[in-house]
Amino acid sequence: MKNLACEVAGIRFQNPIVMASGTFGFGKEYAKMYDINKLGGISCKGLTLHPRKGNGGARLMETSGGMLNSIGLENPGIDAFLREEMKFWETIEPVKIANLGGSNIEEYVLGAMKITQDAEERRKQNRRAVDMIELNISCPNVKEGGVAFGIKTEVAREVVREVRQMTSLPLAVKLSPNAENIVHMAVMCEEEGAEAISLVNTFTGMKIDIYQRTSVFKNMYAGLSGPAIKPIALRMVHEVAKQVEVPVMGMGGIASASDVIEFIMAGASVVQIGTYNFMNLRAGEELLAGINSYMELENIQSLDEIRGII
Amino acid sequence: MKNLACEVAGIRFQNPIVMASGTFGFGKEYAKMYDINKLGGISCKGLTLHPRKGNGGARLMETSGGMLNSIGLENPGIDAFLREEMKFWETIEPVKIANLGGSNIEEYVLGAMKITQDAEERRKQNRRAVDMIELNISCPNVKEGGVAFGIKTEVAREVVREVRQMTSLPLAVKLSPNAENIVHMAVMCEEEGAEAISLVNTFTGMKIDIYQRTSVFKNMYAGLSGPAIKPIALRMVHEVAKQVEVPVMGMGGIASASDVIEFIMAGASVVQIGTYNFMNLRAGEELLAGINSYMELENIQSLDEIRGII
Amino acid sequence: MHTILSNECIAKGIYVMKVKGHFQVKMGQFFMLRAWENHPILSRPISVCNVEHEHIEFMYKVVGEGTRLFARLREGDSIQLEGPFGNGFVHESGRVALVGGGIGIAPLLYTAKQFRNKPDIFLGFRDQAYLTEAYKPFANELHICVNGNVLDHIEWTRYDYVYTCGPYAMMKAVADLTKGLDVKVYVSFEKRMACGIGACYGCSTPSKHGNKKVCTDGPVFLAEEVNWHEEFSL
Amino acid sequence: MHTILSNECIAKGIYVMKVKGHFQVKMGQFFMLRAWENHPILSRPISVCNVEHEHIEFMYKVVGEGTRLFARLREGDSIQLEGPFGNGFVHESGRVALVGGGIGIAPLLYTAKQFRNKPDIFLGFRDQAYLTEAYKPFANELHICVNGNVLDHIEWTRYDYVYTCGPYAMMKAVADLTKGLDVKVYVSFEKRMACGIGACYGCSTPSKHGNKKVCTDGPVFLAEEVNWHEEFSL
Ligand SMILES: Cc1cc2nc3c(=O)[nH]c(=O)nc-3n(C[C@H](O)[C@H](O)[C@H](O)COP(=O)(O)OP(=O)(O)OC[C@H]3O[C@@H](n4cnc5c(N)ncnc54)[C@H](O)[C@@H]3O)c2cc1C
Ligand SMILES: Cc1cc2nc3c(=O)[nH]c(=O)nc-3n(C[C@H](O)[C@H](O)[C@H](O)COP(=O)(O)OP(=O)(O)OC[C@H]3O[C@@H](n4cnc5c(N)ncnc54)[C@H](O)[C@@H]3O)c2cc1C
Ligand SMILES: Cc1cc2nc3c(=O)[nH]c(=O)nc-3n(C[C@H](O)[C@H](O)[C@H](O)COP(=O)(O)O)c2cc1C
Ligand SMILES: Cc1cc2nc3c(=O)[nH]c(=O)nc-3n(C[C@H](O)[C@H](O)[C@H](O)COP(=O)(O)O)c2cc1C
Ligand code: FES
Ligand code: FES
Repeated sequence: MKNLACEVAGIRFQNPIVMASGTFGFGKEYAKMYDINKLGGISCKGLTLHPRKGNGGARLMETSGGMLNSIGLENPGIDAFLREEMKFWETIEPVKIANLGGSNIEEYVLGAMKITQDAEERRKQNRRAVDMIELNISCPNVKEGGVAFGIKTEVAREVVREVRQMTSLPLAVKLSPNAENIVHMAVMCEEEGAEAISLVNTFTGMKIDIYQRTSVFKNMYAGLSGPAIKPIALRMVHEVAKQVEVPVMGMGGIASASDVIEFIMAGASVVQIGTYNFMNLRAGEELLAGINSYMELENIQSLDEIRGII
Repeated sequence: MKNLACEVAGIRFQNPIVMASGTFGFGKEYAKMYDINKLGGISCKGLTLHPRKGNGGARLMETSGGMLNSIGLENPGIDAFLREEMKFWETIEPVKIANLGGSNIEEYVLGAMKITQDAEERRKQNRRAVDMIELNISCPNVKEGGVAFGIKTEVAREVVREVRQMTSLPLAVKLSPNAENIVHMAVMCEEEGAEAISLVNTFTGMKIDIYQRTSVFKNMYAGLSGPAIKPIALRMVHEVAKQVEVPVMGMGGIASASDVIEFIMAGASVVQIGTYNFMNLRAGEELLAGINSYMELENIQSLDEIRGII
Repeated sequence: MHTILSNECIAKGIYVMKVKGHFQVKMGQFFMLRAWENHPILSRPISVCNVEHEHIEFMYKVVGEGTRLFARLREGDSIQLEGPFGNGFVHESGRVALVGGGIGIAPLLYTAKQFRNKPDIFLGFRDQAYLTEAYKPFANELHICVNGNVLDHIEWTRYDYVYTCGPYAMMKAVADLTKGLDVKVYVSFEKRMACGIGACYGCSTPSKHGNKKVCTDGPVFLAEEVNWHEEFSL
Repeated sequence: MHTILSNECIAKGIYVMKVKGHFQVKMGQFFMLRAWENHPILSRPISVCNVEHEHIEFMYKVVGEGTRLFARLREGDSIQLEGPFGNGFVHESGRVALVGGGIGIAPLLYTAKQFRNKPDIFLGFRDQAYLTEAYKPFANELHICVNGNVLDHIEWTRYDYVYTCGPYAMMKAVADLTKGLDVKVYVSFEKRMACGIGACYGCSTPSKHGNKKVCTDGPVFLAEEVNWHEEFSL
C-alpha cells in the first residue's frame, strides 16, 4: 500500500477519500458494508440547530448521469447528533467533519457554538470529537435561506465571519456551484479566515412531470449531483485551487479512482464522494484500491507529486 | 397532425423544433437523413466575420450523460456563408437563424451588418433569406472574447446594444449558463431591445488525462452539453421565462419529446436541439412525432395551452 | 457479482429472475439490484419473491429504464445484489391473510412459505394473472381475481393478521376496511430509494410517529401507523 | 434497427459482428453504430470489414465502454447502423499493396475484394494474428507479421498504389518510406466523431490544404496531403 496521507487545515487525513455530507448518513449504515475505518474522513449529514423534518413529496429523481434530490436537510438536530451519533463517531478513525446548515445567521452561529463546546469537552476527556466544521452555505433545498447565502459573496461573508469567530475548530466553507462567482466566494472565505474550502454542492436543477403538469418537487427546484456534473465541478475546483492558498476539498460526480486523481491534479487536497456512495455501497474501499493501483502503475510515491499539476 | 405553430419575435415557426447552432452544420448534411423541411427552424454553425480554423488538439470527449467540445468556432466566415451556404438555405422552409460569434465588438457589429444587408437584398428579390440573428455571446471555446461577454451583464450590454442598432433583423441573444446572473442578463437583453433570448449555451467544463497529466483540451476548458445538463438548463429557462416578456428559445440536453414538453411548460416558446442530433441523426423527425403523440394523448390542441404553466 | 440462472418472461411485461447463491432472508425484505455500470445512476429495490437452497428469485415488472435493462439479462450474465435490506414482515401466529395486487404479489410468495399454518391468499390483477400456481402449495384458500376488486372477496373478521402489498390505493382500502376491526394489518410500501440502507433520507416519509425511512424502518409498516393523507408512495 | 446474426470473439478482445441486411458500400467507408439508448452519448464509427449479399460484417476491438457494450450483443439483438459514411478508398488500377496494422486491418478485407487483380496484402500484429484466413482468397501474396515490423517486408517500388490503415505511427512510416518514390499512398484515419456526417466539426483536422473533416473528407486521405506534424489522430 502506498502512503496516501493528506493534510487539510492542519488535520491529517490518512487518505484523500472523504465521504460527502448527506450521502453517508452518520457512517453507521455503511459500516455494515465495509470497514469505514479505512476512510480519510466523513462529513456527516447536514446538521441544523433544531431537528428538521425535511421536504414533503418526492425527494429523489434520476437524471441522465445524475440525480436530483430535495431532501431539505432532514436531520435530528445538533443536540441529538451530539448525544446519539457521537457515540458511534467516538469509535471510528476517519477525520470527523460536522456539516452545518442553517436558515439564518443566528442558527449557524448557535449551531457552531454547540458543536465546538462539545468537541472541546470531549478533547479534554481524551475522547475523539468533531475535527472540523464544514459550513454549508449552499443547500438549494431549504427555502428560507440556505441557497441565498451561497450565491452572493457579500451575503456569504457575514455568515462566514460570524461563524469563524464562534468556533475554535478548523472551519471549511462549502461553496455552491450556483454562486455568481465561485472564485470570489472562495477568496472571501480565505480572507475571513476559513481554513479550507469544500466545493461543489449540488447544482440547482428542475424536473417537470408532463402528465401531472407540475414540478416533480414540491420545492420547485432540487439539487443535481452525480457524474453528470463532474466536468463542471472539476473546472470549478481547478479555478478555485489556482486562486486560493487554503486547501480545497474537491467534489462533484466522482465515480472512479481516475476521477479522484483528476480532482487532485486539478488542485484538490482531498476529495469528497457523494452520489457514488449510492451507486456503489462499497465505494470507499474500491476507490482506495483504485488509487493505489494507479500510483503503483505510475510510480507515484505521494499524492503531492501530482497535486495541482494542471 | 396537430397544429404546432409557434411565434418568436414576430416570426412564425411551423413547430417548436429548432436545430441548435454548431450541431446541425448548415443543414445540408442532415437533409440526407430526413426531410428537414419539417423542422421549425435551424440555427447555423456559429459564424464569424473572418473564417476560423478552430482549435487544435482533441475537440470532443464524452462525459457521463454529456459531451465536452472544443471546436473553437471553426467556420468558413460570413462571406463564404452568404455566398455558398445561402444557396441551399434559399431552398428550404424552416426559419433561418444566423448564429453570430465574435471576439470583439467590432467583429460582431460588422458581422451583423453583412448578414443584414444580404438579407435585405434577398428579400427585395423575393428570395428566402436569414430570418433572425442569434447573437452568441457565450462560446466558451474562443480565447479572445467569447465567453467573457457572456458572464458579466454590463459587459454584454454593450455588445447587445451595438448589434441591436446595426441590424433590422429580429435579434435573439444566446446566453451562457456560466453567466453570473442569468436572469439579470436576460432582463438586460430585453431592455436593450432584443426580441428573443436563447439559452443555454454550453457549461464550461474540464477533463484531465491522468496518464498524460494534462488537460484533454488544448484550451484547458471545454463546453459541456447533452442530457447531463438538462436539469440545470430547464431550471434556467424557467427562471428567465418568468422574468422577461420576450420569447425564450430553450435548450440544453433535450433528448426526447418529453424533454421538449418540459421546456415548453417551463416557458420556452420554441426549443433548440443540440447534442441529440448526434445521438439520433433523425432527431427532428422523431421529436415531432413524439410531440404529436403526447398532444393526442393529452388532448392538447395548441402548445399555448401548456406553455409556461409551471 | 452473482450469476443469473434464468430470467424468464412469465406474462406480458412480468419477469422472474433466478440468481445463483445462498441467501438468508426474512420475508418482505428486498435487495438493491444493479446490472449496469453508471447508467442509470441508482440501483433498483426489488423484493425477494422466493428463496431456494441454491438460488434466490425476484419477480419484476418492466416499467422503466432499469427494469428494461433487467429484462435483457440472460443465463450466465452477472448481476450485483446488495442486501437483504428492510425490516420485513413480522412473523405472527394466528389466522393470517395475504393480500397482493399486481406486481405487489412478489414478496407474498416467500412470505406464504414462512407460515406453518397455511394462510389464505388473495391475489388481484388488473388484466392478467401470473405466478399464481406457485402460491397454491402454500395457501389454505387461494383466491385470484382478475379485473375486479379482490378485496370484495375477503371477510376481514376471519383473520387476526393481514399482510398486504400492492398499489397504494389497494393498501389504503385494506386499511380502511379493517378499521375498528380486531385485525392487525401490515402494509409493504414502495418509495424511490437512493442508498437503500438508511443513509440518504431519500425515502423518508411522514408517519404518525414522525418520519420513517421506507428502506430501514420499512418497507413494512403497521397500517395504523401510516399517515395515509400524505403521499406515502412517490 | 438491424438484427445481429452473430457476434463472435475471434481473438482476445477482438470481435466480428454480422448484421442482417443488404448494404451498398464503397471500400473504406464506415458506419456509425449504436446499441444503446442514451449512454454513452455518441455512436461509434466502425469500418466496414466485409459485405455479403444478406449481411454486413464489422470487426472491432474492445477498448472502452462502447465497444464493451457491442461485445455483449448476441444473435437476435438489435443494433442501429447509420451509413455508409466517408469517402472510402479510391479504386485505382495498377500494382496494389494493402498494408494493415492491428485492428486497422478491418477495412482492408472488403477493400481487397474490390480488386480484379489481387493485391499483395501485408498484415502486422503486435501479439496475435486474427482474421488472416479470410484475406487469403483475395490476396496475391499474403504476408503476416506478428511482433515485428510488417513494413520491413515490403518492397515499395513494386507497387503503384498502397492502401494503409493502422496505428498512426505505422501509417506515418509508410508515408515516410514511400516519400520520393513513384507510389501513391492512401491512408485511412481515425478521429473521435460526434455526428459522422460533416455537421459538427468535431473530427476536423489540419491538412496541407486547410482543415479536413475525417468523417466526410476522409477517413481516406492521400498521404502526401496529410499534415503529419499535427496530431492527426486524437
Ligand atoms: C422495497 C421495494 C420493493 C420493491 N419490489 C419490487 C418487486 O419485487 N418487483 C417489482 O417489479 N418492483 C418492485 N419495486 C418497485 C421497483 O423498484 C421499481 O419499479 C423500479 O425501481 C423502477 O425502475 P425503472 O428504472 O424500471 O423505472 P423508472 O424509469 O425509474 O420509473 C418508472 C416508473 O416507476 C416509478 N418508480 C421508480 N422507482 C420506484 C420505486 N422505488 N418505488 C416505486 N415506484 C417507483 C416511477 O415513479 C415511474 O413512474 C419495489 C420497490 C421498493 C421500494
Ligand atoms: C472512421 C473510423 C473507422 C473505425 N473503424 C474501426 C473498426 O473497424 N474497428 C475498430 O475496432 N475500431 C474502429 N474505429 C475506432 C473506434 O471507433 C473506437 O475504438 C471506438 O469508438 C472506441 O469506443 P469505446 O467506447 O469502446 O472507447 P472509448 O471509451 O470511447 O475510448 C477508448 C479509447 O479509444 C480511443 N478512441 C475513442 N474513439 C475513437 C475514435 N473515434 N477514433 C480513434 N480512437 C478513439 C480513446 O481516445 C481512448 O483511448 C474506427 C474509427 C473511425 C474514426
Ligand atoms: C441525497 C443528498 C443529500 C445531500 N445533503 C447534503 C447536506 O446535508 N449538506 C451538504 O453540505 N451537502 C449535501 N449534499 C451535497 C453533497 O455533499 C455533494 O456536495 C454533492 O452531492 C456533489 O457531489 P456528488 O456529485 O459526488 O454527489 C447532498 C447530496 C445528496 C445527493
Ligand atoms: C459540437 C458543438 C458545437 C457548438 N457550436 C456552437 C456555436 O457555434 N454557436 C453557438 O451559439 N452554440 C454552439 N453550441 C452550443 C449548442 O448550440 C447548444 O447551446 C448547447 O450544446 C446546449 O444544447 P444541447 O445540450 O442540446 O447540446 C455547440 C454545441 C456543440 C455540442
Ligand atoms: S433510500 Fe436512502 S434512506 Fe432510504
Ligand atoms: S464527426 Fe461531425 S464533422 Fe466529422
